[in-house]
Amino acid sequence: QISQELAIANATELVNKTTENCFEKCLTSPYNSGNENCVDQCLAKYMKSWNTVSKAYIARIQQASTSGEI
Amino acid sequence: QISQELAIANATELVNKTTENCFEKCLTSPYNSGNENCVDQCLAKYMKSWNTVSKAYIARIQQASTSGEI
Amino acid sequence: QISQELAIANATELVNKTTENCFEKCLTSPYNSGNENCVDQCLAKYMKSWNTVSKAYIARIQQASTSGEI
Amino acid sequence: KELTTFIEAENSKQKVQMSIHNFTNTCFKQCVTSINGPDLDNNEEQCLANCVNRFLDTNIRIVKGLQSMQ
Amino acid sequence: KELTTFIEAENSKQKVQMSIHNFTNTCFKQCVTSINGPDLDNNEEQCLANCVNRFLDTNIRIVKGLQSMQ
Amino acid sequence: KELTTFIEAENSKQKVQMSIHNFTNTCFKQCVTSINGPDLDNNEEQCLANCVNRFLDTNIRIVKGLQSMQ
Repeated sequence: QISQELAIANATELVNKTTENCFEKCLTSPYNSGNENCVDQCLAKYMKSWNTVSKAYIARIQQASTSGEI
Repeated sequence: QISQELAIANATELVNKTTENCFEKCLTSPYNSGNENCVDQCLAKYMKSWNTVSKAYIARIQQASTSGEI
Repeated sequence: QISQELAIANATELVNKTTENCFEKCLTSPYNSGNENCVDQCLAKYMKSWNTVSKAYIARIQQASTSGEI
Repeated sequence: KELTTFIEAENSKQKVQMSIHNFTNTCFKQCVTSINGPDLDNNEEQCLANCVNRFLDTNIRIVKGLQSMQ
Repeated sequence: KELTTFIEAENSKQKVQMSIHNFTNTCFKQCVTSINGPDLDNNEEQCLANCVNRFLDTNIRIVKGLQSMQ
Repeated sequence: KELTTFIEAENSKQKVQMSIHNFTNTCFKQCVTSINGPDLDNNEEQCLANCVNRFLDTNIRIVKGLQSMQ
């Protein structure tokens, strides 16, 4: 049950951050019209960025743990 | 008592956000002088914005709930 | 034990804010190279700013408390 | 049982309130660019309502996009 | 009873600490624009102290304004 | 005892997850400047990986700097 709560917290965080970032990149004041195409591409890019960041961070943690840094 | 705690949380959030936004809009580095007139007008505009946003959001929730979207 | 937890919360907050601010001031996209010299100076400036802010805030609290404002 | 219903109702009311705080904060920054009086002009008012609606559109689009990825 | 007093004292100390973290974060961004050594110059120092005082002025003005609306 | 181990493991997994959310948010803003398709180009990909590594370098440098001040 703890794992499930954390999964929900993670999904919520992902939805919030993606919405904020894609709203910022795809829409501009005075917000007369939407841009679904941009939002879809932005979401795809965000998910790929998440993967790239994730790999770089985990590689760094493993390297530090191998070299005895942590 | 729960309702009261939530009311305090809401009031605190309102004070914090208004202070941040009106500080940002009315005062500039190196902050030699204040601008109470601007702060007063900014607060009035912020409260009106809160109402406009509130109405638009609640209209949207009701519409979604009527159309069976949620 | 409460005091200790608060001390940890404070230290964590300080590390996080300093890292964010000094990353922002010292490094720029596309992040090809580091700038340890700038980070060191930025940390020194941040700690001095912390002291200046701290003094100004506490002076203000004391003044308000003396004048019976709070 | 009644207490649970009461707490749930308070919780969802509180979530709506906190969303309104966040939308007002984001949309005020984008739509209210100058403080030249205590009233919102028509453009600002329209921009605020649009901003909420476009933000919610983006949020819904993102959630659907993430669901279709699973 | 003593424990309650102790916890309340710790709480209010902690609130002051967290405010100092927030003020330092906001005012450092606005007042310290370049990192060209480990020391604050006089302008930066003055700007930091002004920034805290103007922020507190704004906060007090907002609270009074909100109270008068009720 | 097993429960404690489980909770600790979940906690540290959760911290890594939340760090990835924060890094993605920060580095996406800095490295992905235009949305012109669903894929990251090589420059963006490289910038994202660099960004994580420079942020961690800065974090480590700051922690060491703070420790040496004590």
